[in-house]
Amino acid sequence: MPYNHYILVSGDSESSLNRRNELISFFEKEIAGQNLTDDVQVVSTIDTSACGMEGPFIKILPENIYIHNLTPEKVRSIVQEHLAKGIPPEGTGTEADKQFRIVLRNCGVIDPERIEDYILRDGYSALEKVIFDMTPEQVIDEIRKSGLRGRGGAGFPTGLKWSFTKEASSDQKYVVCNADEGDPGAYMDRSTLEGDPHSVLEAMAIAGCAVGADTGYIYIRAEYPLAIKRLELAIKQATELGLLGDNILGSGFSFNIEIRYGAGAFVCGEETALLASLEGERGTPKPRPPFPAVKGLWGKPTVVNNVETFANIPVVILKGSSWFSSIGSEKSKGTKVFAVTGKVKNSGLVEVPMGTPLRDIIFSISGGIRDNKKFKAVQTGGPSGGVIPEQFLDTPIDYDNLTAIGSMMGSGGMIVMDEDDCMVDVNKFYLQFSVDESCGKCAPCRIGGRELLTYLEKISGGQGELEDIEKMKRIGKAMQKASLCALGQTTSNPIQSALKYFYNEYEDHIVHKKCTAGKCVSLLKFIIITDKCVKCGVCKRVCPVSAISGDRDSGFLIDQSKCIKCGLCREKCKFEAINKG
Amino acid sequence: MKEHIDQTIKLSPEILNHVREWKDKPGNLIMILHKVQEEYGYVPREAALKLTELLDIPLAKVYGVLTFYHLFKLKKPGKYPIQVCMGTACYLKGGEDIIRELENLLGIGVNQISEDGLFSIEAVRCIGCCGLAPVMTIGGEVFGKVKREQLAEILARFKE
Amino acid sequence: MTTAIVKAKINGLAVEVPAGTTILDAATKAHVKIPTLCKHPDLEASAGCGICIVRVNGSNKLLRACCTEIEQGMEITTHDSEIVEVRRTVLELILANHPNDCLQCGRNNNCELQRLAADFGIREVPFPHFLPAFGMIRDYSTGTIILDAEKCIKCGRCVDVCQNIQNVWALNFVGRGVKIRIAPAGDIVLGESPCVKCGQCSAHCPTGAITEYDNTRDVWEALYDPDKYCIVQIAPAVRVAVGEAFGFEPGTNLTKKLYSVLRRIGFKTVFDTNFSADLTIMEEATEFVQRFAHGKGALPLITSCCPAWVDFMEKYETDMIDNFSTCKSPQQMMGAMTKTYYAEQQGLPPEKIFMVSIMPCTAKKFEIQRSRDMSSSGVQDTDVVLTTRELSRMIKQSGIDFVNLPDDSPDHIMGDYTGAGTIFAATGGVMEAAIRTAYYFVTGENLADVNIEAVRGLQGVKEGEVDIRGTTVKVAVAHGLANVEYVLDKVRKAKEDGKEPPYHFIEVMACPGGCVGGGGQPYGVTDEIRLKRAEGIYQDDADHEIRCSHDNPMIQKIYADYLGKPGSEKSHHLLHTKYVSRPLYTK
Amino acid sequence: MKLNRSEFIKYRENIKVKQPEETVILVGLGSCGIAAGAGKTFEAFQDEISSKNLSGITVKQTGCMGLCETEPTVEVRVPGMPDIIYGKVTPEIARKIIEKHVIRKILVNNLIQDKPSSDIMKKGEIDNAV
Repeated sequence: MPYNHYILVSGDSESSLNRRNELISFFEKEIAGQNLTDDVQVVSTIDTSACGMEGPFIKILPENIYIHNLTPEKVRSIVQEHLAKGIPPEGTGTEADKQFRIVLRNCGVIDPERIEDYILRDGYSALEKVIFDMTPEQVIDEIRKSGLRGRGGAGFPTGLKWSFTKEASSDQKYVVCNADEGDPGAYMDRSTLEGDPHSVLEAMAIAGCAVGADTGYIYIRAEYPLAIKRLELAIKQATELGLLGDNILGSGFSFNIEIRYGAGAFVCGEETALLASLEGERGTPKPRPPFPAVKGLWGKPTVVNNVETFANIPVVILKGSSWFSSIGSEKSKGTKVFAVTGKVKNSGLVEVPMGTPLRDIIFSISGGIRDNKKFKAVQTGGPSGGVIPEQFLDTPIDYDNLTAIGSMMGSGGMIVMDEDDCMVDVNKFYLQFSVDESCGKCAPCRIGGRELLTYLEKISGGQGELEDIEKMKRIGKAMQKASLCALGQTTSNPIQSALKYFYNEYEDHIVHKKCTAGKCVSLLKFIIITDKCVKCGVCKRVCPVSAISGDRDSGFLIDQSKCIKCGLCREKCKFEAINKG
Repeated sequence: MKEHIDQTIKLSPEILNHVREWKDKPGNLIMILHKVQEEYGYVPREAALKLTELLDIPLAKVYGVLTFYHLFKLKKPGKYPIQVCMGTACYLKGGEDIIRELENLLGIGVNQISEDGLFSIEAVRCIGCCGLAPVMTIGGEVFGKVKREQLAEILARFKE
Repeated sequence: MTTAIVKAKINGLAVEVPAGTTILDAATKAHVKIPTLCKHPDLEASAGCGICIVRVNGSNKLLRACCTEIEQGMEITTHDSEIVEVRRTVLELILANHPNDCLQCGRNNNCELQRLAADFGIREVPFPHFLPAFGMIRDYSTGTIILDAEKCIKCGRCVDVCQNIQNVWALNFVGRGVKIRIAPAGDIVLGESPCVKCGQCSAHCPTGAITEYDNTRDVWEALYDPDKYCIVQIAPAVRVAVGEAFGFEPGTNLTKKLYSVLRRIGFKTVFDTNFSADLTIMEEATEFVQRFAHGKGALPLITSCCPAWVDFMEKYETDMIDNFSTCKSPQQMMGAMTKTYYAEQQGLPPEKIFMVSIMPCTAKKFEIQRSRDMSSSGVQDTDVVLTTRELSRMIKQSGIDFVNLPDDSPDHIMGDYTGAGTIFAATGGVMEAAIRTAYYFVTGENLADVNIEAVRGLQGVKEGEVDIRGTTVKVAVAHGLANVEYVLDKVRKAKEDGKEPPYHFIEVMACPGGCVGGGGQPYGVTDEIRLKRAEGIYQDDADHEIRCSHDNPMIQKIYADYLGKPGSEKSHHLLHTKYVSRPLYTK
Repeated sequence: MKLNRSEFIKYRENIKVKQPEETVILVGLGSCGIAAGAGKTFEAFQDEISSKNLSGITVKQTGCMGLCETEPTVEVRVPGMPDIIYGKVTPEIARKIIEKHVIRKILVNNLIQDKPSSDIMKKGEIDNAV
C-alpha cells in the first residue's frame, strides 16, 4: 500500500547534509509520535537537487507544497496539523512552476518513437485544425497575434516572416527547419528533436499550409544521429497515417519533408548560409536583402525557422494566440528553453516564461554555483552574445533586455562562470570558436577575428599593452558594421561586454601581468610556500620537465624559466604548500 | 562530355545505391559525401573523382565543399578516432587539459594519427552532452565527466 | 516591358535609375565614387570585401552598395565619419593579411589594392601583420600563369571567372575562415588541374595573386645574344590594347608604332600575325569547303585558333575531335613558316632563329609546346610568347619613347595583311574572315558586302546564316567557354536524333570578346573596353583596301613559291595538327 | 494506412480511451542519457520485470527530461502514488526502484529529483475558437 504523504527533504549542498539528516530523524520521530509511520514516508532527495535555499527544505507530495526555513516548531505543526489532521500547511508556492513547458511539453513524457504517444497528447490536431478549419490568413494572423518571435537568436516575429513568404508569388515555396544547432553549450534543439520529433514535423506542415509550400527540409547537424533517426522514423510514421506526404488527411494538401545533414559548419546556422548548404554548396552567407522569405532555397520563397520556434506552433494553434501571448513579457511572448551549463550545480535544460529573472534560472532552478564558489558572470547568446555580471541578475530575460545589457538571447545557451573563470580566457575561447567557424568570405570577419584573437593571445600571454584595447575596439566596430552576416557582426560582442563589465580583469592582465582566476598559463607562477613545505620531494619527482631543484635538506625551488605550468606539483602536494598565482 | 577517371577504386554497392537514390535530388552532394565518409572514415581522392563522374560535377566543386565542412576528412583517421568536446561547458570544465593529456599519452597532436594507426585526436564542437562535461568519445563510445587521470586506463582498453 | 524608374537620393542629390540598379551603379551615375575592391563589372557581386558599405535612411546598419538594389525613396549616404572610418579599418585589416611587398610584385603600379591604399592615404598598418599559415608556395606549374595565394584577398573573381564565365573549374575556394585559399581541387597544382591557361583569372585578379609568367628576360637575353637571330610577330589584338599602358584610349590602333618599337628594341625581322591569320583562313576555308561542299570530313567544322579552347576541347569535349579544324593557329603557322620558308630564303639555320610572338593571351605560352606538331620545322617553331602586358613592360624597360615614335612597316614577306587577318582579334572575326574566303572558293567571286554583322558584337552566342549562291551556311560563334556548351549540345542533340547538324561552322574563342579581351591584355577590362578594342580592329579592317585573305598578294606568293596550294601535303606538314583526348586531372 | 479526417479523429479518440491505469517507467533515452548509460538502465528494468514475472508495468523510452546533471533519469508513475523522477539510475538502482517503489510502494532514498515543471497539457483546456 502506498503512503498517503511523502516528505522529500532537500538541501542545497553537502555541508548541509548533516542538518538534512537531523531534519529527517526529527521528522521521523514526530511522525512516530503521531502514529503516522504507515501514513508518511520521509525521503531524502538526490544530493545535487536543490532550489538555492539556504539550509534544508521539504516538499510534501502529493500536495506539491514547498516549505523552507524549517524550525522544530514548524516540523511539529506540519506533522500534527497537516499530516495528522489534514489542515493545509503554510507552504510557499511550488518552485517547479518557475518552469513552464511549452516547447518541451512532451520531452520526457512521451515515447518519441511512437506516434500514438504524440497523438494522445493532441498531436497533429493543430495541423488538422489548420487544414480543415482555418484559412492561411487566419493561421498567419494567429501566429502574428501570439507574438511568437524566432527562437534562433535574432527574434524576428514569426508571423511576419510567414506573411512575407505567403505574399511572395512563386510556383514553388519551401519550409526549412534550421536544426543546425551549433552554439557551443546549447543543446535545446537536439533534446526537442530527440524527445518530440513530431511536434516539429507538424509545425512545418502547418507552415507549409499557411504559406503555400509543399516541401520541407530539415537541416540538421550530422553530429545528432539519434535525433536524425527519430526524425526519420517520425516522418515514416506520420506519412503512413496520412499526416504527412501527399493528400494529408484526404484534404488535398500535400507536404513532404526531407532531412538534410550539415557537416560541421556553425555559420550554416545563418539562414542564407544554411540555404547554400542545403543546395549542396559551400555554406557561405549571401547579402540580405533579398531575404530568404522572398528569395531563398533555389531562389524560391522560403520560410526558415528553428526547431524551438516550430515546436511552439502546434500549441499556439491549439491553445490560441491570446493564451500564448498571456505568457512572457511585454515584447517577448511565450517561453524560452535554456541549456544551463558551466559552473552551476544542476546543468540541464530549463524552460521558463520570457521575463523570468536570470537569478531564478541560475540560483533557483539550476541550484546556484557548484562547490560554493562565487558567481562571476553568465554568458548568453554563445559566441555572439556577451557576459552578464552579477548586477544584472535580476534582469527579466527577454530579447530586448538582453540586448540592452550587451548580450543577446541567442539560441539559448547559458554558460555560468565562477571566480575560477578568467574573462580574457573566456573571450579567447569564444574568439577561437568564431575564427574557426568564420566562412572566410568577407574580409572584416576573416581577418578581423584573427586579429582580435591575436590581441587576446598577446594579453593572456602577458605581452598586452593598453593601446591593444583601443585597437580591439576599432576592429570590433569594423566587424560589426562591415561583416556580411551575423557571425562576423557579433564576433566581438563577448569582448565588448567583457571590456564593459570586467575591464579590471583586462587591466590586471595588461598592467599588472596577473590572472586572478589562474587560467592564463603564461601569467601563472607556481611557488613553494616554505612555511608549509615539509620537504618531502614529491613535487620534484612528479615534475615532468625537471623544473624543481633542491633536496630534502635545503628544500625545493621551482625554476620559473623551465616550468610549463602543468600544475602537477600542486596537484600532488599533500600539504598545499604550492601556491598558484 | 567525357571524363578521364583513374579506375583505381571501386565504390561499394551501398555507396552506388545511395548515389543512385540521391542523384536526381537537388543539393545532393553533402548527403553523398557523408555516405562515402561513413564507409571509408574519410573521403579518398579516388572516391571523390569517381563521384564527379557519377554526378557529372567538377572535382573542384567536390573539394570546395569537402574542405569547407570540418566534418569531412581528407585523411584516414585512426581506427579509434578520439573526439574531445570543446563546447563551452567542456572547455570551462577542462576539455583543453584532456586534449593536452591525450597528446602527451599518445605522442601526437590534434588531427594526427598515432604511429600504430589506432588513435587520432580531434577537437570537436559541442556534442550536446554538456551535463556530462568534459566529454570525449572514442570510436563512438561516449565518456563523460572525464578526469585526466583516467585517460591512460581508458586508452589501454582500446589497445587490447 | 518597361522598367520602372526608381527615385532616390544619394548624399542629398536626387537620382533616377531603372529598378534593379545597385546603389553602387546609381552612385556612379550620380558622379559619386564609392570605393570597391572585390567587385568587378564583369561579375556578380561577391559582397566579400566590405569596402563599399553605405548608410541607407540613416540606419545604424551599413549595407553593401555593390549588391543592394536601390529602392524608391531611399536616402543614401556614401561618406560620413563612421563609414569612412570603418572602410579604412577594413582596408587596414586586408593589408594586415597581405604581403605588402609591392615593389617586387607583378602588379606594382597597377594593383587595385595598392590604389585603394594610396587613395586612403594609409601610411602604416596598425594591426599585427600575418600571412596565411598554410605554407603556400607560388604555383608556377602551368608555365603560363603564376598563382601566389599569399597575395590573394579572397575576392573570388578568379573563381567566378574560371567556373561561371569559362566553365573550366580549375579553381575553387578551398578551406574556410582564415585558412581559405584559392586552389585547384585538393592538394594539387594548377598544372595538374583542368586549367586551360586562358588567363582570365589573371585578367580579373585585383592584386598580384595571379599573374602571367614573365618571359621578358628570356627575350632580352636572346636579343643580346649575337648568335641568335630574333624575329617577332604581333597578334591582331595586341595593337588595339597595348596603348592603354601608355595613356592611349582603348582601341587606338598602334600597329605601325609597334613595328617601329620592335625594330628599335632589336628584332631583326618584324612579322605580323595578321599575315599568318590570312594563311590560316586559306587553309581553314579550304578545309571547310572540303567538308561542306564535298562531304569530306565531319560537320560542323569548329575553329581551332584559340589554344585555351583547344585545351578545353581535348579535356572536356573530346567527342568533337573529328569536328575540329586541323589548322594550327596563326601564331604556330607563323612560327613554322619562319623557321622553314623564311629561313631557307634568308639562308638562316632554323636553330639560330629565335621566334618571339606578342600575344594578348597567356595560353599561347602553353601552345608553343602543346605537341610535337609545334616543332614542325625540326626545332620548336615559336620560342617565346610575350603577352601584351609583358610587351608594354619591355617597351618601358627599353627607354624608347614609344608614344612619339614615327611609324614603320613590317617585313613584307610575312608582314602584309588584309582586313580579314586583323579581325581575328574580335569574337566572330575568324568566322567572318573564313566566310569571305569560303564564298570565294565556292563561287569564284568575292562577297558584295564583306561585312558580316551577324557574327560581330558581345552577345555570348551568335548565330547566323550566309547564303552562298543558294546554299545556306549556318554558323555559330561562341566566346567565353561557358557559352560553348549551348552550341555543342545543339550539335550533339541533332546527331543523336539523326538530324542535320544545326550549324556548319562554329567559331569558339575562350575569352569573352575574343582575343581583344584576352587573358594577357592590359588590366581592367570591361565590356566597354572590349567593344572599344573591337571597334579599333573593325576600323583597321575597313581601312584596308584588301579585305579577303585570298586576295593578299603575299599569301598568293607564298603558295606559289613554297606551299603549292591550300591543303597540300606541305601545308599539312607545316600548318596542320592533330588532337588527342587528355585527362582532366593528372593527379 | 492513410487516414482521412474522420478516421483520424476516431483514431485519436480510440487512443485516448485505451489508456490503461498501470505502472509506467519512463527512461530518458536522449543522447545525454544514453551517453550516461541509460540504455543499460532500460534493459535492467525490463530484465527485472520479466525475471520477477511482474505484470501491469510498462517500461518506456522517452526523450531528455532536461536534468542532464543526474543522467540517467527515470520517471516512475505508479497509480495512487505521485509521479517521481529519479536521477543517476544505474542498473543496480533500477532493480532497487522495482523492488521498493514499484512493488513495495516506498520511495527510494537519496535519488529523487525535483520534477522540473507541471504539465501544460493537463492545465489548460484546448481552445478551439479562432
